[in-house]
Amino acid sequence: SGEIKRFLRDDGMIKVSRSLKELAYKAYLCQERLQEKWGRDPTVAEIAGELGVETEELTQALDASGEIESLHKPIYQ
Amino acid sequence: MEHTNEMQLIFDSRSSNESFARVTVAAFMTSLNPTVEEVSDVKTAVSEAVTNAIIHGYENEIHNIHIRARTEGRTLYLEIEDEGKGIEDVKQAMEPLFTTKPELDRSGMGFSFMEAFMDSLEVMSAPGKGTTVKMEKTIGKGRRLWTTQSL
Amino acid sequence: MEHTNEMQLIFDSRSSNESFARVTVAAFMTSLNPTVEEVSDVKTAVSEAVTNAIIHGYENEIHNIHIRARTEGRTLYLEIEDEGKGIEDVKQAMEPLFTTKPELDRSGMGFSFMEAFMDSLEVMSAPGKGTTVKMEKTIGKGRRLWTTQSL
Ligand SMILES: Nc1ncnc2c1ncn2[C@@H]1O[C@H](COP(=O)(O)OP(=O)(O)O)[C@@H](O)[C@H]1O
Ligand SMILES: Nc1ncnc2c1ncn2[C@@H]1O[C@H](COP(=O)(O)OP(=O)(O)O)[C@@H](O)[C@H]1O
Ligand SMILES: [Mg+2]
Ligand SMILES: [Mg+2]
Repeated sequence: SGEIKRFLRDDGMIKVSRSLKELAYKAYLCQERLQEKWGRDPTVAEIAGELGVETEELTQALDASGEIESLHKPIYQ
Repeated sequence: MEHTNEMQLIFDSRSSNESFARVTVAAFMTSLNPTVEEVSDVKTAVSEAVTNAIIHGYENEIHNIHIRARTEGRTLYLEIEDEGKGIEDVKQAMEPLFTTKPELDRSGMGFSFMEAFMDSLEVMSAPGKGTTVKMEKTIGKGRRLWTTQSL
Repeated sequence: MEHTNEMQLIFDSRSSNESFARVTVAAFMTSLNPTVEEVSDVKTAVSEAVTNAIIHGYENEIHNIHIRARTEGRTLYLEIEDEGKGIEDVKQAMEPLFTTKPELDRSGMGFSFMEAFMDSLEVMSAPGKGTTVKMEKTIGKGRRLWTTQSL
């Protein structure tokens, strides 16, 4: 099934819902890192800048993830 | 940065549109440079108001919900409107734990959440005409010190 | 799943609202469970149409842009409208590489992109009245085999 997954990915057939969840997970890790580094909450735009994505798109991803805390549970099996 | 930016969103009162409404408002407010937490506060308030319009205002019939949003300076102004059932006694409705639908496991805390997560809340309603919820939130309060530092 | 879902978005013709409009449409179409590529196609088409309304329709004055979106079955129907300058010769405007603003480094490929990334494109315009771009895209076409296999 790893084979099929890779093919789907390469073919651009990954579902947007999954891609948004992955982005939300990365954003969560990034937020923790920046918080530690700067001693304050980073803004959504700062996290987006760090991840190289559009702020609005990150906003959508953050919603797809539900509560940010629930991202403690890893999305990757 | 003091210019105003406005948008209006009209959508079907389906519960599946709740997250769509939330994302739209969240995407609209990005120019105010909010933190994840500030966005999440606004999303919670939008969810509660939209859920109320769907469940109480339209009682699950499909009609239009209107959201008007404006940013001015560092403040987000929001209005969420339905043309549904309306509220008899607004003051009572806004009391914590008050609900007219206990059978649906409603907590009666919707208005209390909106009040807690936003800077201001105003509810206008007329029975048989509908309900408009007005909210405001200023973004970056208490961040001023370091903002000045980092610029 | 054959029910229709509708929304309408009205926003200021600022180029800073382009990505807001894109994400709003993307969020609206999530119920169709699109792939990353399908969403990216739609976002490109929305960007091109909204940019045209801002630059050509309103020539950078701030007025309203309307987006109406509907999903029905697996198809997304989109209309993007401005009440701006309008187009004299729609057929010519839609030709690849045709642009009336070469000085702005416009590629003249906006309509060609919309046509390529969506399943259908229709442009209605009247000089002095404004322009409406209608587009459709059916989600999940040609993926049926895969879906069947992997489920
Ligand atoms: N949009 C609305 N239309 C009609 N009634 C409403 C609306 N919003 C709120 N209400 C009334 O106010 C009450 C309190 O609302 P809320 O604090 O959100 O609690 P809950 O939704 O859990 O009942 C509701 O039970 C309902 O009677
Ligand atoms: N919304 C609009 N209002 C007025 N004119 C438009 C609009 N959209 C497109 N046009 C006209 O059609 C031409 C071709 O558009 P397009 O293919 O997007 O190329 P480009 O934007 O690069 O010029 C534009 O140069 C402009 O003259
Ligand atoms: Mg409620
Ligand atoms: Mg163009």
